Amino acid sequence: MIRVVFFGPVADRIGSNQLRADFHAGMTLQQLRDGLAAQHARAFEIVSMMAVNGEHVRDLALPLADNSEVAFMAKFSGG
Amino acid sequence: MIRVVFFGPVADRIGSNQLRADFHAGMTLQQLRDGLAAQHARAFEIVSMMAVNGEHVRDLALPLADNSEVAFMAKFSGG
Amino acid sequence: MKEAVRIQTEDFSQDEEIAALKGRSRRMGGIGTFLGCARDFSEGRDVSEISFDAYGSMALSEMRKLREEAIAQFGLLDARIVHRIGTVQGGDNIVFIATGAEHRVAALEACRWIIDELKQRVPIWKKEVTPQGDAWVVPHP
Amino acid sequence: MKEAVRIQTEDFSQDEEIAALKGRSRRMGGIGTFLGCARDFSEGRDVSEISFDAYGSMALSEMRKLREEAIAQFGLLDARIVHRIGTVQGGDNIVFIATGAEHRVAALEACRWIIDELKQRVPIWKKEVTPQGDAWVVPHP
Repeated sequence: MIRVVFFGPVADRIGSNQLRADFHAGMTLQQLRDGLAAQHARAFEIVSMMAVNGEHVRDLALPLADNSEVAFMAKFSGG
Repeated sequence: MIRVVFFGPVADRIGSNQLRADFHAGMTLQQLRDGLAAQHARAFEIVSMMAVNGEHVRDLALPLADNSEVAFMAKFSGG
Repeated sequence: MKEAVRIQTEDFSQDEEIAALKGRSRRMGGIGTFLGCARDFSEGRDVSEISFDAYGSMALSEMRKLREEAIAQFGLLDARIVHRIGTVQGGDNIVFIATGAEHRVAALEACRWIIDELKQRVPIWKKEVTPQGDAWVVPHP
Repeated sequence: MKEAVRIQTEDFSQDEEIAALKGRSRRMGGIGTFLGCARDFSEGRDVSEISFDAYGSMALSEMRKLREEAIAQFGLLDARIVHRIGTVQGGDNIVFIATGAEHRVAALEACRWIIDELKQRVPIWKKEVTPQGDAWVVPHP
Protein backbone atom coordinates (compact mmCIF):
# COMPACT_ATOMS: atom_id res chain seq x y z
CA MET A 1 0.00 0.00 0.00
CA ILE A 2 1.25 3.53 -0.86
CA ARG A 3 0.04 6.48 1.20
CA VAL A 4 -0.46 9.46 -1.10
CA VAL A 5 -0.72 12.84 0.63
CA PHE A 6 -1.97 16.20 -0.64
CA PHE A 7 -1.78 19.72 0.75
CA GLY A 8 -3.12 23.20 0.12
CA PRO A 9 -4.31 23.85 -3.43
CA VAL A 10 -3.88 20.22 -4.58
CA ALA A 11 -5.82 18.86 -1.60
CA ASP A 12 -8.61 21.37 -2.35
CA ARG A 13 -8.89 20.16 -5.94
CA ILE A 14 -8.73 16.47 -4.97
CA GLY A 15 -11.24 17.07 -2.17
CA SER A 16 -9.07 15.09 0.25
CA ASN A 17 -5.75 15.16 2.11
CA GLN A 18 -4.81 11.59 1.41
CA LEU A 19 -5.51 8.50 -0.65
CA ARG A 20 -4.24 4.95 -0.61
CA ALA A 21 -2.92 3.28 -3.76
CA ASP A 22 -2.22 -0.41 -4.19
CA PHE A 23 1.44 -1.31 -4.30
CA HIS A 24 2.83 -3.74 -6.85
CA ALA A 25 6.39 -4.96 -7.29
CA GLY A 26 8.48 -2.76 -9.61
CA MET A 27 6.05 0.14 -9.27
CA THR A 28 7.57 3.52 -10.24
CA LEU A 29 6.62 7.04 -9.25
CA GLN A 30 5.62 7.60 -12.90
CA GLN A 31 3.08 4.76 -12.76
CA LEU A 32 1.59 6.03 -9.51
CA ARG A 33 1.37 9.54 -10.86
CA ASP A 34 -0.17 8.51 -14.18
CA GLY A 35 -2.87 6.49 -12.44
CA LEU A 36 -3.78 9.34 -10.07
CA ALA A 37 -3.55 12.05 -12.74
CA ALA A 38 -6.05 10.17 -14.92
CA GLN A 39 -8.58 10.25 -12.08
CA HIS A 40 -7.76 13.76 -10.78
CA ALA A 41 -6.78 15.71 -13.87
CA ARG A 42 -7.64 19.19 -12.46
CA ALA A 43 -5.55 18.64 -9.35
CA PHE A 44 -2.56 17.29 -11.24
CA GLU A 45 -2.54 20.34 -13.57
CA ILE A 46 -0.96 22.28 -10.72
CA VAL A 47 1.36 19.55 -9.39
CA SER A 48 4.96 20.62 -9.88
CA MET A 49 6.78 19.13 -6.89
CA MET A 50 6.99 15.56 -5.60
CA ALA A 51 8.34 13.97 -2.46
CA VAL A 52 8.82 10.36 -1.38
CA ASN A 53 9.05 9.76 2.36
CA GLY A 54 9.57 13.47 2.94
CA GLU A 55 12.43 13.91 0.47
CA HIS A 56 12.27 15.94 -2.73
CA VAL A 57 12.20 13.71 -5.83
CA ARG A 58 12.41 14.80 -9.45
CA ASP A 59 13.06 11.49 -11.17
CA LEU A 60 9.74 9.88 -12.15
CA ALA A 61 11.58 6.62 -12.89
CA LEU A 62 12.17 6.16 -9.14
CA PRO A 63 11.00 2.70 -7.99
CA LEU A 64 8.70 2.90 -4.97
CA ALA A 65 8.96 0.72 -1.89
CA ASP A 66 5.83 -0.69 -0.25
CA ASN A 67 4.46 1.54 2.54
CA SER A 68 6.03 4.67 1.10
CA GLU A 69 4.47 8.08 1.65
CA VAL A 70 4.28 10.03 -1.61
CA ALA A 71 3.32 13.71 -1.91
CA PHE A 72 2.21 15.41 -5.13
CA MET A 73 2.44 19.14 -4.48
CA ALA A 74 1.74 22.52 -6.06
CA LYS A 75 4.52 25.11 -6.14
CA PHE A 76 5.28 26.21 -2.58
CA SER A 77 4.19 29.64 -1.42
CA GLY A 78 5.47 29.77 2.15
CA GLY A 79 7.82 32.37 3.56
CA MET B 1 37.70 82.57 13.36
CA ILE B 2 37.48 78.94 12.22
CA ARG B 3 36.52 76.27 14.73
CA VAL B 4 38.49 73.10 14.00
CA VAL B 5 37.16 69.92 15.58
CA PHE B 6 38.79 66.52 16.11
CA PHE B 7 37.43 63.13 17.15
CA GLY B 8 38.61 59.67 18.13
CA PRO B 9 42.09 58.74 16.91
CA VAL B 10 42.88 62.20 15.52
CA ALA B 11 41.82 63.95 18.75
CA ASP B 12 44.03 61.51 20.69
CA ARG B 13 47.06 62.39 18.57
CA ILE B 14 46.35 66.15 18.70
CA GLY B 15 45.69 65.91 22.44
CA SER B 16 42.56 68.02 22.06
CA ASN B 17 39.03 67.97 20.63
CA GLN B 18 39.16 71.41 19.14
CA LEU B 19 41.33 74.33 18.11
CA ARG B 20 40.65 77.79 16.79
CA ALA B 21 42.35 79.10 13.66
CA ASP B 22 42.39 82.71 12.47
CA PHE B 23 40.24 83.39 9.46
CA HIS B 24 41.47 85.51 6.56
CA ALA B 25 39.63 86.50 3.40
CA GLY B 26 40.06 84.00 0.54
CA MET B 27 41.19 81.27 2.91
CA THR B 28 40.87 77.75 1.48
CA LEU B 29 40.52 74.38 3.16
CA GLN B 30 43.98 73.54 1.76
CA GLN B 31 45.58 76.49 3.54
CA LEU B 32 43.92 75.61 6.83
CA ARG B 33 44.98 72.01 6.49
CA ASP B 34 48.57 72.79 5.54
CA GLY B 35 48.97 75.09 8.55
CA LEU B 36 47.59 72.53 10.98
CA ALA B 37 49.38 69.56 9.42
CA ALA B 38 52.73 71.35 9.84
CA GLN B 39 52.10 71.66 13.61
CA HIS B 40 50.43 68.25 14.10
CA ALA B 41 52.13 65.98 11.59
CA ARG B 42 51.43 62.71 13.46
CA ALA B 43 47.72 63.44 13.73
CA PHE B 44 47.37 64.45 10.10
CA GLU B 45 49.03 61.23 8.91
CA ILE B 46 45.73 59.47 9.63
CA VAL B 47 43.38 62.21 8.38
CA SER B 48 41.47 60.92 5.38
CA MET B 49 38.06 62.60 5.67
CA MET B 50 37.10 66.24 5.99
CA ALA B 51 33.86 68.05 6.71
CA VAL B 52 32.88 71.73 6.66
CA ASN B 53 29.84 72.66 8.73
CA GLY B 54 28.90 69.02 9.05
CA GLU B 55 29.04 68.22 5.32
CA HIS B 56 31.55 65.90 3.68
CA VAL B 57 34.10 67.82 1.60
CA ARG B 58 36.72 66.40 -0.73
CA ASP B 59 37.81 69.49 -2.62
CA LEU B 60 40.70 71.14 -0.79
CA ALA B 61 40.29 74.22 -3.01
CA LEU B 62 37.01 75.00 -1.18
CA PRO B 63 37.00 78.59 0.11
CA LEU B 64 36.08 78.80 3.80
CA ALA B 65 33.61 81.26 5.28
CA ASP B 66 34.33 82.95 8.59
CA ASN B 67 32.92 81.08 11.62
CA SER B 68 32.93 77.73 9.81
CA GLU B 69 33.34 74.48 11.70
CA VAL B 70 35.91 72.26 10.03
CA ALA B 71 36.60 68.61 10.94
CA PHE B 72 39.71 66.66 9.98
CA MET B 73 38.90 63.02 10.56
CA ALA B 74 40.42 59.53 10.44
CA LYS B 75 38.64 56.83 8.48
CA PHE B 76 35.34 56.03 10.17
CA SER B 77 34.96 52.77 12.08
CA GLY B 78 31.37 52.92 13.31
CA GLY B 79 28.68 50.37 12.59
CA MET C 1 15.69 27.44 25.21
CA LYS C 2 13.45 27.15 22.15
CA GLU C 3 14.61 25.05 19.18
CA ALA C 4 16.56 26.94 16.49
CA VAL C 5 14.16 25.68 13.78
CA ARG C 6 10.42 25.69 14.43
CA ILE C 7 7.00 25.59 12.81
CA GLN C 8 4.37 26.99 15.14
CA THR C 9 0.98 28.67 15.22
CA GLU C 10 1.90 31.22 17.89
CA ASP C 11 3.79 34.47 17.29
CA PHE C 12 7.47 34.86 18.22
CA SER C 13 9.62 37.61 19.72
CA GLN C 14 12.61 38.87 17.77
CA ASP C 15 14.32 39.97 20.97
CA GLU C 16 14.02 36.43 22.31
CA GLU C 17 15.25 34.83 19.08
CA ILE C 18 18.21 37.20 18.85
CA ALA C 19 19.11 36.61 22.50
CA ALA C 20 19.09 32.85 21.82
CA LEU C 21 21.22 33.34 18.70
CA LYS C 22 23.74 35.55 20.48
CA GLY C 23 23.93 33.04 23.30
CA ARG C 24 25.77 30.69 20.95
CA SER C 25 28.91 32.79 20.53
CA ARG C 26 30.52 35.98 21.76
CA ARG C 27 32.40 36.27 18.48
CA MET C 28 29.23 37.30 16.64
CA GLY C 29 29.82 40.71 15.10
CA GLY C 30 26.95 40.77 12.62
CA ILE C 31 23.40 39.44 12.71
CA GLY C 32 21.09 39.57 9.71
CA THR C 33 17.40 38.94 9.99
CA PHE C 34 14.49 38.66 7.60
CA LEU C 35 10.93 38.97 8.82
CA GLY C 36 8.10 38.16 6.43
CA CYS C 37 4.70 39.65 7.34
CA ALA C 38 1.15 39.39 6.10
CA ARG C 39 0.27 42.34 3.89
CA ASP C 40 -3.34 43.47 3.96
CA PHE C 41 -3.24 44.21 0.24
CA SER C 42 -1.88 41.93 -2.47
CA GLU C 43 -2.22 41.81 -6.25
CA GLY C 44 -4.77 44.62 -6.14
CA ARG C 45 -7.08 43.00 -3.59
CA ASP C 46 -7.67 43.59 0.11
CA VAL C 47 -6.55 40.60 2.16
CA SER C 48 -8.33 40.08 5.47
CA GLU C 49 -6.31 37.08 6.59
CA ILE C 50 -3.86 34.46 5.42
CA SER C 51 -4.09 30.79 6.27
CA PHE C 52 -1.38 28.20 5.81
CA ASP C 53 -1.21 24.55 4.98
CA ALA C 54 2.06 22.66 5.42
CA TYR C 55 3.54 19.22 4.92
CA GLY C 56 4.69 19.58 8.50
CA SER C 57 7.28 16.81 8.90
CA MET C 58 8.93 17.51 5.55
CA ALA C 59 8.81 21.29 6.04
CA LEU C 60 10.59 21.01 9.38
CA SER C 61 13.19 18.64 8.00
CA GLU C 62 13.84 20.91 4.98
CA MET C 63 14.16 23.94 7.26
CA ARG C 64 16.68 22.07 9.44
CA LYS C 65 18.70 21.15 6.34
CA LEU C 66 18.59 24.77 5.17
CA ARG C 67 19.96 25.95 8.50
CA GLU C 68 22.78 23.41 8.43
CA GLU C 69 23.66 24.14 4.82
CA ALA C 70 23.71 27.90 5.48
CA ILE C 71 25.94 27.48 8.54
CA ALA C 72 28.42 25.38 6.52
CA GLN C 73 28.28 27.41 3.31
CA PHE C 74 28.57 30.90 4.83
CA GLY C 75 30.62 30.02 7.91
CA LEU C 76 27.89 31.18 10.27
CA LEU C 77 28.21 30.94 14.04
CA ASP C 78 24.49 30.15 14.28
CA ALA C 79 21.14 30.55 12.51
CA ARG C 80 17.45 30.31 13.41
CA ILE C 81 14.35 29.79 11.26
CA VAL C 82 10.77 30.08 12.52
CA HIS C 83 7.66 29.74 10.33
CA ARG C 84 4.09 30.23 11.51
CA ILE C 85 1.17 28.18 10.29
CA GLY C 86 -2.54 28.40 11.06
CA THR C 87 -4.23 31.72 10.32
CA VAL C 88 -2.72 35.20 10.58
CA GLN C 89 -4.12 38.72 10.14
CA GLY C 90 -2.77 41.65 8.11
CA GLY C 91 0.46 42.93 9.66
CA ASP C 92 1.15 39.68 11.55
CA ASN C 93 4.51 37.92 11.45
CA ILE C 94 4.82 34.88 9.17
CA VAL C 95 8.47 33.86 8.94
CA PHE C 96 11.65 34.84 10.75
CA ILE C 97 15.23 34.07 9.81
CA ALA C 98 18.26 35.14 11.82
CA THR C 99 21.89 34.55 10.87
CA GLY C 100 24.91 35.34 13.02
CA ALA C 101 28.50 35.54 11.83
CA GLU C 102 31.76 37.16 12.81
CA HIS C 103 31.32 39.72 10.05
CA ARG C 104 28.33 41.32 8.40
CA VAL C 105 28.75 40.12 4.81
CA ALA C 106 28.38 36.43 5.67
CA ALA C 107 25.39 37.12 7.93
CA LEU C 108 23.54 39.24 5.37
CA GLU C 109 24.25 36.96 2.42
CA ALA C 110 23.22 33.85 4.35
CA CYS C 111 19.98 35.50 5.43
CA ARG C 112 19.12 36.32 1.82
CA TRP C 113 20.06 32.79 0.71
CA ILE C 114 17.93 31.10 3.37
CA ILE C 115 14.72 33.00 2.57
CA ASP C 116 15.22 32.45 -1.19
CA GLU C 117 15.82 28.71 -0.67
CA LEU C 118 13.02 28.38 1.86
CA LYS C 119 10.54 29.62 -0.72
CA GLN C 120 11.81 27.01 -3.21
CA ARG C 121 12.23 24.02 -0.93
CA VAL C 122 9.91 24.14 2.06
CA PRO C 123 6.42 22.65 1.49
CA ILE C 124 4.14 25.35 2.89
CA TRP C 125 1.22 26.97 1.07
CA LYS C 126 -0.48 30.30 1.69
CA LYS C 127 -4.16 31.05 1.09
CA GLU C 128 -5.32 34.65 0.99
CA VAL C 129 -8.77 35.26 2.40
CA THR C 130 -10.31 38.30 0.70
CA PRO C 131 -13.81 39.84 0.56
CA GLN C 132 -13.99 38.38 -2.99
CA GLY C 133 -13.26 34.85 -1.73
CA ASP C 134 -10.26 32.70 -0.85
CA ALA C 135 -7.36 32.00 -3.19
CA TRP C 136 -4.18 29.95 -2.85
CA VAL C 137 -1.18 32.13 -3.61
CA VAL C 138 0.54 31.29 -6.86
CA PRO C 139 4.21 32.22 -6.48
CA HIS C 140 5.82 34.24 -9.23
CA PRO C 141 8.37 32.28 -11.26
CA MET D 1 7.12 56.90 19.34
CA LYS D 2 10.90 57.01 19.18
CA GLU D 3 12.58 58.76 16.25
CA ALA D 4 13.39 56.55 13.25
CA VAL D 5 17.06 57.64 13.32
CA ARG D 6 18.87 57.91 16.64
CA ILE D 7 22.28 57.99 18.31
CA GLN D 8 22.03 56.93 21.94
CA THR D 9 24.01 55.41 24.79
CA GLU D 10 21.22 53.08 25.93
CA ASP D 11 20.38 49.72 24.40
CA PHE D 12 17.34 49.25 22.15
CA SER D 13 14.70 46.56 21.65
CA GLN D 14 14.32 44.99 18.25
CA ASP D 15 10.70 44.12 18.98
CA GLU D 16 9.99 47.79 19.70
CA GLU D 17 11.82 49.00 16.60
CA ILE D 18 10.06 46.49 14.36
CA ALA D 19 6.68 47.38 15.85
CA ALA D 20 7.39 51.06 15.10
CA LEU D 21 8.48 50.17 11.56
CA LYS D 22 5.41 48.03 10.89
CA GLY D 23 3.18 50.77 12.27
CA ARG D 24 3.97 52.81 9.17
CA SER D 25 2.28 50.54 6.65
CA ARG D 26 0.17 47.41 6.45
CA ARG D 27 1.55 46.73 2.99
CA MET D 28 4.91 45.69 4.40
CA GLY D 29 5.60 42.12 3.32
CA GLY D 30 9.32 41.97 4.05
CA ILE D 31 11.53 43.46 6.75
CA GLY D 32 15.30 43.16 6.69
CA THR D 33 17.42 43.98 9.71
CA PHE D 34 21.10 44.16 10.48
CA LEU D 35 22.36 44.13 14.04
CA GLY D 36 26.01 44.84 14.71
CA CYS D 37 27.35 43.59 18.05
CA ALA D 38 30.56 43.91 20.03
CA ARG D 39 32.71 40.80 19.63
CA ASP D 40 34.84 39.85 22.59
CA PHE D 41 37.66 38.77 20.28
CA SER D 42 39.04 40.74 17.33
CA GLU D 43 42.21 40.51 15.24
CA GLY D 44 43.56 37.83 17.55
CA ARG D 45 43.09 39.78 20.80
CA ASP D 46 40.53 39.57 23.59
CA VAL D 47 38.38 42.70 23.70
CA SER D 48 36.93 43.59 27.09
CA GLU D 49 34.92 46.60 25.93
CA ILE D 50 34.43 48.98 23.05
CA SER D 51 34.07 52.72 23.41
CA PHE D 52 32.85 55.13 20.76
CA ASP D 53 33.55 58.68 19.77
CA ALA D 54 31.26 60.44 17.30
CA TYR D 55 30.86 63.75 15.53
CA GLY D 56 27.35 63.68 16.87
CA SER D 57 25.55 66.35 14.86
CA MET D 58 27.10 65.26 11.55
CA ALA D 59 26.63 61.55 12.31
CA LEU D 60 22.92 62.07 12.95
CA SER D 61 22.47 64.16 9.85
CA GLU D 62 24.34 61.59 7.70
CA MET D 63 22.23 58.78 9.14
CA ARG D 64 19.05 60.72 8.34
CA LYS D 65 20.24 61.26 4.76
CA LEU D 66 21.06 57.55 4.47
CA ARG D 67 17.54 56.63 5.57
CA GLU D 68 15.95 59.01 3.09
CA GLU D 69 18.19 57.90 0.23
CA ALA D 70 17.49 54.23 0.95
CA ILE D 71 13.73 54.83 1.05
CA ALA D 72 13.85 56.62 -2.32
CA GLN D 73 16.36 54.30 -4.00
CA PHE D 74 14.84 50.96 -2.97
CA GLY D 75 11.20 52.06 -2.75
CA LEU D 76 11.00 51.23 0.96
CA LEU D 77 7.88 51.81 3.01
CA ASP D 78 10.03 52.79 5.99
CA ALA D 79 13.49 52.38 7.54
CA ARG D 80 15.08 52.89 10.96
CA ILE D 81 18.72 53.33 12.01
CA VAL D 82 19.95 53.32 15.62
CA HIS D 83 23.62 53.61 16.64
CA ARG D 84 24.89 53.39 20.20
CA ILE D 85 27.77 55.45 21.56
CA GLY D 86 29.48 55.47 24.94
CA THR D 87 30.95 52.17 26.10
CA VAL D 88 29.65 48.67 25.41
CA GLN D 89 30.72 45.19 26.57
CA GLY D 90 31.32 42.03 24.54
CA GLY D 91 28.05 40.75 23.10
CA ASP D 92 26.29 44.12 23.42
CA ASN D 93 24.36 45.71 20.58
CA ILE D 94 26.05 48.51 18.64
CA VAL D 95 24.03 49.34 15.55
CA PHE D 96 20.58 48.39 14.29
CA ILE D 97 19.13 48.89 10.83
CA ALA D 98 15.63 47.88 9.80
CA THR D 99 14.13 48.22 6.34
CA GLY D 100 10.53 47.50 5.38
CA ALA D 101 9.22 47.03 1.85
CA GLU D 102 6.34 45.35 0.05
CA HIS D 103 8.67 42.56 -1.06
CA ARG D 104 11.75 40.94 0.41
CA VAL D 105 14.34 41.78 -2.25
CA ALA D 106 14.05 45.55 -1.77
CA ALA D 107 14.13 45.22 2.02
CA LEU D 108 17.19 42.96 2.08
CA GLU D 109 19.15 44.91 -0.52
CA ALA D 110 18.41 48.23 1.20
CA CYS D 111 19.53 46.84 4.56
CA ARG D 112 22.84 45.74 3.08
CA TRP D 113 23.27 49.10 1.32
CA ILE D 114 22.59 51.12 4.48
CA ILE D 115 25.13 49.31 6.65
CA ASP D 116 27.77 49.47 3.89
CA GLU D 117 27.18 53.21 3.38
CA LEU D 118 26.96 53.91 7.11
CA LYS D 119 30.46 52.56 7.56
CA GLN D 120 31.72 54.86 4.79
CA ARG D 121 29.81 58.03 5.57
CA VAL D 122 28.92 58.29 9.26
CA PRO D 123 31.60 59.90 11.48
CA ILE D 124 31.81 57.44 14.37
CA TRP D 125 34.98 55.80 15.70
CA LYS D 126 35.41 52.61 17.70
CA LYS D 127 38.12 51.99 20.28
CA GLU D 128 38.79 48.44 21.47
CA VAL D 129 39.81 48.13 25.09
CA THR D 130 41.98 45.01 25.52
CA PRO D 131 44.19 43.63 28.31
CA GLN D 132 47.13 44.78 26.13
CA GLY D 133 45.83 48.36 26.00
CA ASP D 134 43.38 50.45 23.99
CA ALA D 135 43.43 50.80 20.22
CA TRP D 136 41.28 52.72 17.76
CA VAL D 137 39.91 50.35 15.14
CA VAL D 138 41.41 50.81 11.70
CA PRO D 139 38.79 49.73 9.17
CA HIS D 140 39.85 47.41 6.40
CA PRO D 141 39.87 49.01 2.96
